[in-house]
Amino acid sequence: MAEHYSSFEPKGTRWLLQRLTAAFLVVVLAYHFMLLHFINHAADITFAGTQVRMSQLGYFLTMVLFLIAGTFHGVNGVYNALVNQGLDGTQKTVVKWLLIVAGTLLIVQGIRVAVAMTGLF
Amino acid sequence: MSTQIQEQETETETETEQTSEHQTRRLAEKRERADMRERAEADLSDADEIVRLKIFRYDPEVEGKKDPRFDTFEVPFGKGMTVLDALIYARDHFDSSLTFRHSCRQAICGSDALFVNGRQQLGCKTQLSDLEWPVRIEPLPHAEVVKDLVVDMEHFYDQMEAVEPYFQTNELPKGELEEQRQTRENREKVKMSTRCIWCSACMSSCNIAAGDNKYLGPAAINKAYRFAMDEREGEDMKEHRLNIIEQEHGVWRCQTQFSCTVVCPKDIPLTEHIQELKREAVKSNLKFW
Amino acid sequence: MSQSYDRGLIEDFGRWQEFSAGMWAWIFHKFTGWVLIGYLFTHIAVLSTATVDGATYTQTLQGLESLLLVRFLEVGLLAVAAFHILNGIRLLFVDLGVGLEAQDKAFYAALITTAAITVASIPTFLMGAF
Amino acid sequence: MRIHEHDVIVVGAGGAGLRAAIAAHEEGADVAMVTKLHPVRSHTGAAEGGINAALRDGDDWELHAYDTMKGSDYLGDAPVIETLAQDAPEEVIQLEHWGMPFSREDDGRVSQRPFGGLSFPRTTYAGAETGHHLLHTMYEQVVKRGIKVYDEFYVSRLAVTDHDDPEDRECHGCVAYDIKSGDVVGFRATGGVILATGGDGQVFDHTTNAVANTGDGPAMAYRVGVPAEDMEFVQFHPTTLPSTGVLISEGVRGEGGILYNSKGERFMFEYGYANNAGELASRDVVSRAELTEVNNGRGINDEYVYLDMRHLGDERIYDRLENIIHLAEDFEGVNPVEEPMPVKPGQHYHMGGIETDENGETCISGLYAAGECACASVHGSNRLGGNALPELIVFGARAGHHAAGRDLGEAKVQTGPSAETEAEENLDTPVEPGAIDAANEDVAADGALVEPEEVVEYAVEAERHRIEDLLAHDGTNHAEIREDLQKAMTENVNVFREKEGLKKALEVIRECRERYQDVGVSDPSRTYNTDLIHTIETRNLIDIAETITLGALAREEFRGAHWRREHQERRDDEWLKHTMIAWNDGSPRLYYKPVILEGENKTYEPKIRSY
Ligand SMILES: Cc1cc2nc3c(=O)[nH]c(=O)nc-3n(C[C@H](O)[C@H](O)[C@H](O)COP(=O)(O)OP(=O)(O)OC[C@H]3O[C@@H](n4cnc5c(N)ncnc54)[C@H](O)[C@@H]3O)c2cc1C
Ligand code: HEM
Ligand code: SF4
Ligand code: F3S
Ligand code: FES
Repeated sequence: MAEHYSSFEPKGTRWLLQRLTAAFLVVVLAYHFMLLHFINHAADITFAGTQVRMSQLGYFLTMVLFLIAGTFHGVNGVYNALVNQGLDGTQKTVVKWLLIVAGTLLIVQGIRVAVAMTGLF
Repeated sequence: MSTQIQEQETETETETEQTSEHQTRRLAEKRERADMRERAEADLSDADEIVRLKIFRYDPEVEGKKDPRFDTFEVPFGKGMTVLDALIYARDHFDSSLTFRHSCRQAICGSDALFVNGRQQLGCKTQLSDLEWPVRIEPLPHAEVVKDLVVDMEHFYDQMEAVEPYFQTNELPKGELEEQRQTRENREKVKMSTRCIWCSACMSSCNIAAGDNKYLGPAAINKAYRFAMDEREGEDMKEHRLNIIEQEHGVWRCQTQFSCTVVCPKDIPLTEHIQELKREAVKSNLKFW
Repeated sequence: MSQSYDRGLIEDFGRWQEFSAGMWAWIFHKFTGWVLIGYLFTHIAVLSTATVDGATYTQTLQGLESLLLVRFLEVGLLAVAAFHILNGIRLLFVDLGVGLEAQDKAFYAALITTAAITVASIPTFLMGAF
Repeated sequence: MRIHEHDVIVVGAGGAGLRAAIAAHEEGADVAMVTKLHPVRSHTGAAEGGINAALRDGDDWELHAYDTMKGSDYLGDAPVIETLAQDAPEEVIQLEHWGMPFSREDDGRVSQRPFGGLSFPRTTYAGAETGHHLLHTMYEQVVKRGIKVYDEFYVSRLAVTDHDDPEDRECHGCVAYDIKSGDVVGFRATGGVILATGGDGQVFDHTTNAVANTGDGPAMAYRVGVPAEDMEFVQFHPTTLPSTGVLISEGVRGEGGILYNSKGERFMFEYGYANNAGELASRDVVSRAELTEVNNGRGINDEYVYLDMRHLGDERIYDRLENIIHLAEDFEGVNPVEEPMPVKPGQHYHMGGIETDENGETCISGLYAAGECACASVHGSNRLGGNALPELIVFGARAGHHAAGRDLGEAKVQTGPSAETEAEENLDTPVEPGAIDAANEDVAADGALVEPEEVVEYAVEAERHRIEDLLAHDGTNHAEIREDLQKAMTENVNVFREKEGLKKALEVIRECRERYQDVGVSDPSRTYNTDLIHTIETRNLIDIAETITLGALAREEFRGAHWRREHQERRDDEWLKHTMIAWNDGSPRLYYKPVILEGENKTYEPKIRSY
């Protein structure tokens, strides 16, 4: 039996955010790759270099935003993928919360790392 | 208001009867088939070309067909012959138990969507000359097989009916014999979406529908589109329509795979319609925020 | 009388061969998306060495970079990211309802461009690895 | 025994059935539809042209009625025709209110266009797929109302009491075979059973009708005692694709398409079939011309002629006739921009059918019929384009309302054997028509069955036996019989009819009956046994074919779609009457009843039909 729609919840929010983060990521990811693989070769990365970049507020904020956007985009993408495959019921709830926790941890840890990279604290 | 009384006795009776008669019947069947072959062979000899069909066979209650298999049929080919023509020929000349749905023979009843050479298409609308031979014919994927090429359509119908597939409005004109006005542009806008013949080819081709049984599927969403975009229903109703397709297993499940659009025998731009509804939904949600 | 038979392999056989462009795009996008999110987690883990001290960070990174395998993986990552980005752009266009008729061509273009970017970047990535 | 009970049972879910069910529901009845195809698969979906209704200033129902009467060649009944013309506007607007996507004018109103035989452009349409939209719009309303649909249930027998005189009989339900599970199921109707089973084109081997159009309704009604009316009137369409019967619309000839024979001659002129109108002559003239060419060895592959539109130029073709390109390519494998299209005449519509009055009721109380399977009669000897779809909704609705108890007033049309005014005494048939063993197997013969429950139970039991027998018996394959029957009908009872041919057909039909005695179903399965269904249908085809041929043999004149080589004129003095055939418990009897030409405000005077 087909499920009739039940409670109103704009599912479109996550869909829209997925697109918006994607648009943002295109730019930043391209920049990130350019900067850390082509301008500065990955092999030559040192903490000192990182620290110089991270100490600029603009760059710092961009990277944090990059992290948040990337995490949301990735985690939400994974969640959607699983729901698309018919994940349902309790399993779905469990997976949802697992992903939220993992995503949050990633962001928290990422920010800690970023802060450490500034070398200011 | 229906009385359903199962009659136990007759049922068991017929069952035992069937097994005991089975042998004789199958032998007779064989003889009959040999007869039919003979007649068909006469036809074959003057046909220039023979098309070989590999047809999926399965019947849950007939010995020897319980395990699905492919049967090969050789059918004389003539210009203009369709997959459905070939199936009918095979059934009427070789094996009358070959089972498939068909009716109109002109791509309007939507009953003969089949999986032909790995693609969902209407048997009656597919020229044999456009296909690679031998032609492999299977029932629609992602649907339960009832028998041979017949699949259970209930699930598809349920999905179609879940989107309130009927015109609703609060603003009918008052006057006698007064019709609702609709602009030509608006009719043009919904035109393609109204052409759906419920064949379920799109649903069968969609990977998402295959993975998520509750997904409304392209045809049902298209049906919702047909009404949501019809200006005669009015703004309130559009809001309501968007709520329907915004459900958990509605438009957001679509991953723009386009296979529905590719297979639709009525050339309905399904993906485009789904995408437009997504945008409409986002727009109306933005209004709320 | 629902004794329906699960067609299993019979059904799957021959299905993927006939996938259309949009379906392949979906599969590749999914695959690359998963690789990328997997990488993001690993990436942060590696970078976490920065919380210990600068030297460990530099050492870890340069240690990894000196491994040929890592260099190859990086090329792979670029390929994956390039495809995901390019196809992501394709999908964004599809979402906006732009150029739907050319969606299959856009997919092929994304594939070819990905290949080109990947090949072109090999020298940069492998520089100094040998 | 499974017996479902409802107030009204509608058999068939095409345009007529759906409208009837909605009407009964409007009336507050508990209604259920029983149909062998899912509703949206019905052949109403194939109609392209449009729906006639007098909607606009300058037009009125009387003009519509007049056109229809004239088109019918004065064999339609005036009260029925006038009902059609009066009710059609309201019904069409109703469809519009249900959301049907009609084509529109600039001011947003429903478009109308001219159609053959109409004095005013009153044909409303929805693109080139009017029937599809009509069917789907009404099915949507059925879904909305939650009307129960038993889909893929094949109705194979009516449950009728066992009185001697058909006019005393009552219908209490029907029996259906559940195609998916193989159960034989009873349906008890307290209000009435409405037959809406559509056309019977499968009687011929070449038709625009669907494979499912096997005349089940008329055959069942006929066998329980309802007379078959005007069965000889079958409409043929001159341009259908040879391999499938798909219709190539008159539009091609209208735009300037040309018909050629195998010698490349433009035969409509070359052989003087229609020196003025040429390709644009009326349907029957063109059909006969094509067949004459083929019979005289000037056909292609001894089967068809060419319809050529290449000279119109790509631009014009793509602009006006694009859908024709798709039809020819998809169904015939021919690209009409590069080569001519093969065409031949095909059966298209059956004017005759189950005798009913203007409320859809037959002479058996509780048994109704509407749509193409019925003959009220609106179309008389020839149907005008665009008049069948309004018939579905107008008479579907009336039958539904009446069965659910609404008072529609006394019917003006008399039904049943008592309406007879003249018997056919000297019909010269080469063989006895009717059942082989004259015994009536369709009603219990002892006259004892009158209680509603018993009647239904008996019918279920009888049907179960018949099906068991068919399944257990290994005999002739029905497909052989069907093929021979169809061939004989096309050869002898199509647009060309002559005495000898008709007699020949009766002989073949008799042979088919005899062979049918030994028919068997070789598929032993209970699940989705189409072999069984087609076998039962073949029996119906035989009965219908026989009535068509008998009627054609009896009617010694040329009227409307009925042409006789020996009788090239319309003979109003003698033949202004309906041909009726009663099954008469197995030994068919022909008789006549008068045509009603007295309308509400005027009497229609037969005139020579010329346009
Ligand atoms: C190609 C084509 C074009 C046409 N164009 C026009 C046009 O432009 N304008 C116009 O006015 N008319 C047109 N007509 C005529 C018109 O479409 C038909 O007369 C009309 O649609 C018949 O409708 P119906 O409801 O009587 O039957 P159908 O739509 O044929 O429905 C029959 C129903 O009965 C059911 N049924 C049959 N037998 C059984 C059984 N034994 N048990 C259970 N259910 C059964 C079927 O499942 C089906 O649901 C056209 C016809 C054709 C073939
Ligand atoms: C840090 C980088 C990125 C990560 C980790 C990432 C991860 C993912 C993941 C896991 C998915 C879900 C795929 C699935 O299984 O369906 C996804 C989907 C998507 N990604 Fe990315 N992605 C990244 C960058 C990008 C970029 C730069 C774009 C550029 C446009 C993009 C566009 C998309 C889009 C549009 C989808 C949605 C597909 C859909 O649901 O229809 N992604 N991404
Ligand atoms: S949308 Fe197209 S493919 Fe899908 S059911 Fe309708 S007609 Fe068939
Ligand atoms: S195939 Fe499926 S994913 Fe969307 S575009 Fe069509 S519904
Ligand atoms: S037979 Fe009706 S769609 Fe093919």
